[in-house]
Amino acid sequence: MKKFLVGLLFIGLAFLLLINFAELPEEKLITFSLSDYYIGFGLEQTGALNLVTAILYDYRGFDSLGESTVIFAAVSGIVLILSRKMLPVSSHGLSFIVKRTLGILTPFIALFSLYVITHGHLTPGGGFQGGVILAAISIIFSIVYGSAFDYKRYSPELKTTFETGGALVFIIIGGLGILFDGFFLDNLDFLTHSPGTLISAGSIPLINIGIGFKVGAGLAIVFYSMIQKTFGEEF
Amino acid sequence: MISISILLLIIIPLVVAFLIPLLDLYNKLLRRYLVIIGGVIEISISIYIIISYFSDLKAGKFFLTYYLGGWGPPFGINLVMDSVSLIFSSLISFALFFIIIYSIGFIGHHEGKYYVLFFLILGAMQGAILTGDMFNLYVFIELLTVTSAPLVAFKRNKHATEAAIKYMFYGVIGGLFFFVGVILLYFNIGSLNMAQLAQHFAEIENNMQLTIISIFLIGLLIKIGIFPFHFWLPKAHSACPSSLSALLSGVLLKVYLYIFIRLFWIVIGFEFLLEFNIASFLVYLALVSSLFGHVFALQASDIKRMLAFSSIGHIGMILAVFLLNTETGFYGGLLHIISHLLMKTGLFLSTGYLLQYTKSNHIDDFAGVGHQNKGIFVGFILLTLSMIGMPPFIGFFSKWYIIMAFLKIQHHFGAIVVVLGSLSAVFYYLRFIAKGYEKIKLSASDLKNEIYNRPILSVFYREKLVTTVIYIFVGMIILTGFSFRLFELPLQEGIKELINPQNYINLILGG
Amino acid sequence: MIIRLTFAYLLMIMGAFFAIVTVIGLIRFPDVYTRIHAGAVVLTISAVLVCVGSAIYVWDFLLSLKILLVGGFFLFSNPMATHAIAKASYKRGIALPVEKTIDEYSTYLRRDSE
Amino acid sequence: MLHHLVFTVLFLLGLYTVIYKNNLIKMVIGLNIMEIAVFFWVIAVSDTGKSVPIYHLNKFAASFNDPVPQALTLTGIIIGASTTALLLTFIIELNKFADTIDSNKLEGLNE
Amino acid sequence: MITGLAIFFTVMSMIAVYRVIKGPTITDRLIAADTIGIFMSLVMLMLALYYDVYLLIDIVLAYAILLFIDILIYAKYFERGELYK
Amino acid sequence: MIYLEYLLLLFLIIAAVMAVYFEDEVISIIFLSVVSVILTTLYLLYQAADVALAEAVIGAGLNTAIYMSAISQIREKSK
Amino acid sequence: MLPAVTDNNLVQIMIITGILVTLLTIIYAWKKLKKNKIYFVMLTIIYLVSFIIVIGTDKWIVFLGGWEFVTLTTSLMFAWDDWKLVKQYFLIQFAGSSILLYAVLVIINNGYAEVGIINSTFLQNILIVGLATKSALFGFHFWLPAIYANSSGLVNAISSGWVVKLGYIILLKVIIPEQGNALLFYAGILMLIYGGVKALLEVKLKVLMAYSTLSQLGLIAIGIGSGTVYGYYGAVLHIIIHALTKTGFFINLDDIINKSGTQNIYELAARFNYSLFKIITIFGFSFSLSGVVFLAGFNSKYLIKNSLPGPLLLIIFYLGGLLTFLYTLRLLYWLFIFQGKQKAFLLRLNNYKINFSIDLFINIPILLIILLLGNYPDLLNYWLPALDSFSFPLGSGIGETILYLLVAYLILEKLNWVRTKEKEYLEIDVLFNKIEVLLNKIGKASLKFDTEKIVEHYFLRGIYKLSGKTHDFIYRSFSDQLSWIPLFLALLLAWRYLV
Amino acid sequence: MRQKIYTFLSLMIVWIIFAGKLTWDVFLVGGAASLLVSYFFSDMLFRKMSLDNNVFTHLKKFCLIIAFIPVFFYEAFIAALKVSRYAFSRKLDLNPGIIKVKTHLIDVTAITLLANLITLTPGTLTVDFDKSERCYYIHWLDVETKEEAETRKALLGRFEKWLEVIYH
Repeated sequence: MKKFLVGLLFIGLAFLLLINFAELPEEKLITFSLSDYYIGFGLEQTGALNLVTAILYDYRGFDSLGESTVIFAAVSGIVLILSRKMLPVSSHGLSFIVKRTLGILTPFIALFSLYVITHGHLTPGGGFQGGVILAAISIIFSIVYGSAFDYKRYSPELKTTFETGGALVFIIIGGLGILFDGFFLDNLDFLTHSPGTLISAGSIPLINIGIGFKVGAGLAIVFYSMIQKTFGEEF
Repeated sequence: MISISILLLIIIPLVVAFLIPLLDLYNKLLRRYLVIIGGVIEISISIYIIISYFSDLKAGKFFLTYYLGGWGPPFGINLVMDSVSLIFSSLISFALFFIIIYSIGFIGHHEGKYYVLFFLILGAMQGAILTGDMFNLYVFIELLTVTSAPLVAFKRNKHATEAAIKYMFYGVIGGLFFFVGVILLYFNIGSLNMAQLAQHFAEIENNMQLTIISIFLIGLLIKIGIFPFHFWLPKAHSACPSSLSALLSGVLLKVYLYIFIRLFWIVIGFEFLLEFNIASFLVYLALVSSLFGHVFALQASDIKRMLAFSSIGHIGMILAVFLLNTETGFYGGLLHIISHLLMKTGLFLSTGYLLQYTKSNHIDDFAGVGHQNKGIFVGFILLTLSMIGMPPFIGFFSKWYIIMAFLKIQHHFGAIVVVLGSLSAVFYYLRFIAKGYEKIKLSASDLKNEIYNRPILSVFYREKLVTTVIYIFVGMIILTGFSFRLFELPLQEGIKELINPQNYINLILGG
Repeated sequence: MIIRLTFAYLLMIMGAFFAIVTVIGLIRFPDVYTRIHAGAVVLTISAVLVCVGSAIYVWDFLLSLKILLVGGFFLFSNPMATHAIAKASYKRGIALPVEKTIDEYSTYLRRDSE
Repeated sequence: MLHHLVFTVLFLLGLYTVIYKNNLIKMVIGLNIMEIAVFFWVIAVSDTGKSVPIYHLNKFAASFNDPVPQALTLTGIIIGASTTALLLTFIIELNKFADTIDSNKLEGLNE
Repeated sequence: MITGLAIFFTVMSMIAVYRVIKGPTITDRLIAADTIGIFMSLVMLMLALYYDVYLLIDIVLAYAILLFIDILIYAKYFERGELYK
Repeated sequence: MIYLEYLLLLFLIIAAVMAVYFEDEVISIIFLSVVSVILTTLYLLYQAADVALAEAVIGAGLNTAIYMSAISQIREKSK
Repeated sequence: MLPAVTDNNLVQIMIITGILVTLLTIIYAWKKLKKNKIYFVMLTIIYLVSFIIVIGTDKWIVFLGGWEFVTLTTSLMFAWDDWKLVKQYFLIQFAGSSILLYAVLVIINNGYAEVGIINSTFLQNILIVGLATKSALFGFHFWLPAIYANSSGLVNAISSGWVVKLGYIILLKVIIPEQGNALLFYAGILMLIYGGVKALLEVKLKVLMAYSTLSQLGLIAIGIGSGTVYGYYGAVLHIIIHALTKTGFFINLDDIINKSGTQNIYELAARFNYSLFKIITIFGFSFSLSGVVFLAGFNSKYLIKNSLPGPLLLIIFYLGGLLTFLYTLRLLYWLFIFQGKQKAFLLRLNNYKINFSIDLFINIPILLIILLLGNYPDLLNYWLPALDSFSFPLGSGIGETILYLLVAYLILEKLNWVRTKEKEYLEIDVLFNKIEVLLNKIGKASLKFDTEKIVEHYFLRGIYKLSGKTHDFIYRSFSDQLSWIPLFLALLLAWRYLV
Repeated sequence: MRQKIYTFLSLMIVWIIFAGKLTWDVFLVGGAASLLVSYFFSDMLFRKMSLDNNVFTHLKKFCLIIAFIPVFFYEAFIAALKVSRYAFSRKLDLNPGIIKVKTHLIDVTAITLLANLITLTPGTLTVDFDKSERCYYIHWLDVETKEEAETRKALLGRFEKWLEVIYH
């Protein structure tokens, strides 16, 4: 009986959702809407070829600040929840065939992540995506070489420094915006060379780099905390 | 008027939060100074705003704005502070400053992460209040969820973790609905700026309007904790450390209420709720929620849970009185928001202090607390008296105006619910007060156990700190009780804004 | 031009053919390890072929190199992943080969455990 | 219409999973599916058949898809990922105390 | 041709889903999922060619990298039963 | 191209249903990553490159890592 | 027509009486209390100030606030007896306050922005219902005996002597003397009879006095509600007189109970060594209460009697008066005259001591006032201007009194001075118990009711259990809780078809 | 140091491929990025190089590797065709099994590469490598023989020789 009612509810809900959402209009009400503005003036105002990046880090840079703060908060939360006394670490990892192959691949993956980060304003991607790939390297280390390796090479302190440093870079660049152009997160136009080059789009690449390192370090911390085997902590 | 100070209200906490981990790597003792400096800066900015723009406020044209990235209102994100936001923002600065000081005496472990998350919550709350952009609001709402959830699980036991999981599930679903709502607004209108959305909302097709309203309603009702979605609230608010319960129950709920007000009075426009007959339904829903909150509070044997349930009751009441959409209703609602903020925060803080000396939050362990901490318990009693609406405290006056608002439009059910609410409040508070004054005889083993359970951090100076904060709150409720007309000016301005949203639109879009 | 495109298509079609082989192998072969042969190894060839085909299709030096890089990455990563999985599932006994087959590895593992 | 249908099905599938599955990890997966549904819907609806909103080699004509929903969705995806991580952390923690992730066996969740 | 290939690979991966659903052991499913992943990345490649937006190839590369890491994570999990050691 | 979209949508739904259907979490997560691949492809089809990259990176890569670490901890404990 | 009492005068006389009564209580408290007496005095002063504010103000909000303060302070006074009583008393009083708050707000919303005459029967009735709990109107009086039975006479004196009257004082200000209020009137009659009967059958001294208070309050209610100036004046006078008398009464009884250690009136006589002066005092108070001529009680009763419109009501009133006589005489009998194994009290009377504080500072003034007002009611002319226009027929009063005494004596003789068993339960408790059993049908088996825990049990446990049931009903499993979301979503999305 | 320089150069090449153009800013940023990566990961790409080898040797190695690729691919292609024969055959007539094959290679990278190559050749799959006995455990789709020399020839074949030449 309950199952039947639930089924009925969900079928009805599906029907209602479909009806309600299908009325979505094709055209927007405002004739010169947000997107028209961004598409029309995005390149000349920000200098970023990638309009999504232009929106994310320039027009709506504050959103991105909030968003990176979300990641920062999540990382802090996870570390808070999972911080415990550690077991003595033993490093095994996978077979040495995998280790060696990955040794060859890892620099290129890192390079690729840097590529994604620095080309945020030209190609798809940006700080967040590149940062996740950067974090993937740390994940690889933990997985393949064992977490001790990861711990030894890139200590949590280093990661924390990178994380907070990245976040602060964002805010510092925003503050520079006040200094040079009068508004927080204002695009630093003097950094622009010419559209299409790497050194263009004002402060967008810099913010991207900051966020990239922040996200990379943050997610690495997250993964490292989540896999570590721990004792309970008395307090 | 463009003013950078309202940006600093958001940025300063974020900077402090980002700096704390760096500072921790260097020296852990510096952290406390940083934290206090952050709080002081925050509150002084609030005071600065009030003082320097007081003439504007008096003239009824208080309006501050800031363009992020230098992009003007329809195309960029802008921060807005009008009278309503001023009230909320400065109240939050005030309350959180004292909670920070309280925390220094209260939180014993993992202080670094605690303050990081705490300052992030502060920044997110200020952001959610000050932003003038719909999607930015969503980001801040999510930030609130993500920051508060780990703190809910801060105690790291089964109960707290369950609470955090429940909180997260509800929070994420609510946030998702809010996201859908924002996107729907964007698809229909083509803008994300609140003023522009408000300008064009009436032109949307009728059915679509209803859909948007429904989606937003679900999202926000989950966040506020109105009856069918309140299940996460008591558990989450009771599981975390008391300083945080005070924040969640005393302050955060008001932020969500503010968002509700902002959304349904300024962006969407209340006339649509009336047009679709949703308003009266919502009034009844909120009232039922309030009733349930009080009824559940009656049976709660865990004091913090009881306080959380009482929060449900009060928030439902405030929501209902706002939804009446009358001037008295706004006045009563806003006043009660202020009073409930002060009272609940103070109550949770004093409860936290009292519970330091008990084994658990259960009522049986509460016995004899009043004899152990006489001063604080008196403060606790005064706060509860304000809560149930005793005269010299502010609780009475706000309750007075709320009932007045209900009766003014002959909404007797609402008035009765409010009366019943404060009536049941007497029942559930008295249970604990009577328990607290119960004489108990401790056996030797009990005594040992108690000393063991007593937190080590209750060193003398910290205890003083905690006590002082509680007395400040008690003093505030008495002070504001005698002079609740202090808020008259911003309240009246705020009410004007709520009644006439067109003013807000004109100020932002400059038309 | 036409020759280049034809060559590119040819390579792609070969890749597609091996894709069919992959899927059939995946569906038909009897046990895990044989399926790995089809599902991972032939697949790599298929993917690389398609990538090479695309590179020729694009015919722009750096871009083609980039696509080849993708192919190269497949070439490098896939066998290793396959190897890792095969080893892991054998070691933990998640999937052991059928009884009758020749199995010298089990003796090694047994010796190792002693 | 098709996009709406897929959105509805996925969204309700996710909601169903969140509500009626007992395994907490499955519930998180349900949340993920709900998020996926919403993001998919946003992108699908905002697709007008024009080009990627990036000025690239041979597409200088400004005939781009609406970049705003993409930016918003991007933000949403990242926020979703962090919430998922946080939720899973809580589940790990809960499992340490309760030895189960079955929501039926966790009485505390019902309170 | 490009379209055809894209559809072809999609169909192939849809057939491969059978193994993910059916697969008696987890390894089967994993291998099939890997197959699907690579097929889909080929589809992405085809799409990049189809739209003449070669920037999209980055996405294929990124996906390939992360797919590979995924597989390694699974392998580690199967081999050790945990991810820490 | 429209047929490709239909196929992918069908595929998406199948994968999502399967992700819910199986009781074993690992299988669910495998399916979830499959869903995420399909979604990436769909985003590319809808000309949303940035979102596609984010989905690929987070949905396929990061999510699996996080989920697997959670599961490994949980299974470890229950053993 | 007779000139009505102005508000100002009324307030003045009430304030004077209040101060007097409170002063008397403070004196007793100073003597009696062992510890924290300074706090008690402070509390009493706060109470008095807020009381005066309540009477004097014409702002509803101040009025309510002041009243809440009166409630708070008086309930805190119970703390010297038992914290549990504080809780119970506060609960009940606050419940009353809440209803009152509601009533007052309804009144304000109907245009009566200030405390004053309300020219609408409906609103008056709402106010009366609002005041009911606080003023122990019939039906809402249940707390009175239960609380009094367990508390000390000190607080009883304050509560019964003055706090309970507060509601009636307000009603005096609100109700138009010429119109009256039927609801109040009939409630008064019921209270008079009911209180009398209950008092007659009661064994416990405090409870007896509580019921006596109830019946006297009934008289006041009749006076106010009758709608004549006679009644009005009678009510004012009776409030004053009853306040004084009851205060004195309770203080004396408290002394007696403390020294004898029992409340049972059948046993009291044997355990207490009365002084002459005490006997005179108690006799005086009792007779004043029952309206013996030359004592103040007679005058007020006479005025109220004159206000009654019809013969039927007059008979009922006489019956009420008779009941008063009956229970006072019975009380006096069992206290002083009953011989039993002991000698009669007159024979034992060899104690002529005057208790320094009680007798000198409390009993003598009260007795004096009673006597003065009984013989020269015009003394209050300044405040009650029309008082001298009434002619108080003291002559016929003698006859009436004698008749009353005679009849009462005969009846009591016949009934063997109404020796009832000490009841285990108050009547109202049985009612509660029944409700409780009804409630418990949902839950567990019935619980026995403890007299002392009347409020505790009914209000707290019952509500606690009920709310627990509700809680369990709403709070089901996690999935059920979550499934509200699709349900609500469906409701809202289908809204356009539903509305 | 040399290790780092080699790493830097190869990273730079790949960076240019990634960037897709040859302008000064690409070099600038790419140089910075490559420096960063080679600072962190230089010991991973090339294992400790003996200093006595001069640059020419390394160049030769590189050329050999490049030359090796088509050879390998041809082999792999042929093997794949073999497997597809199994896939399409009406009746599956497989004889799978895991066998042990010894190798002469010493260098770790060479062993790894050989293992990968074996895996890449359809029909064979490296399951494990025994370090003490220096032998591969290989899953063979259709075991033809269990004799040592035969299997070596069938499985390792030419690859081993190539790798021996490269990593002598």
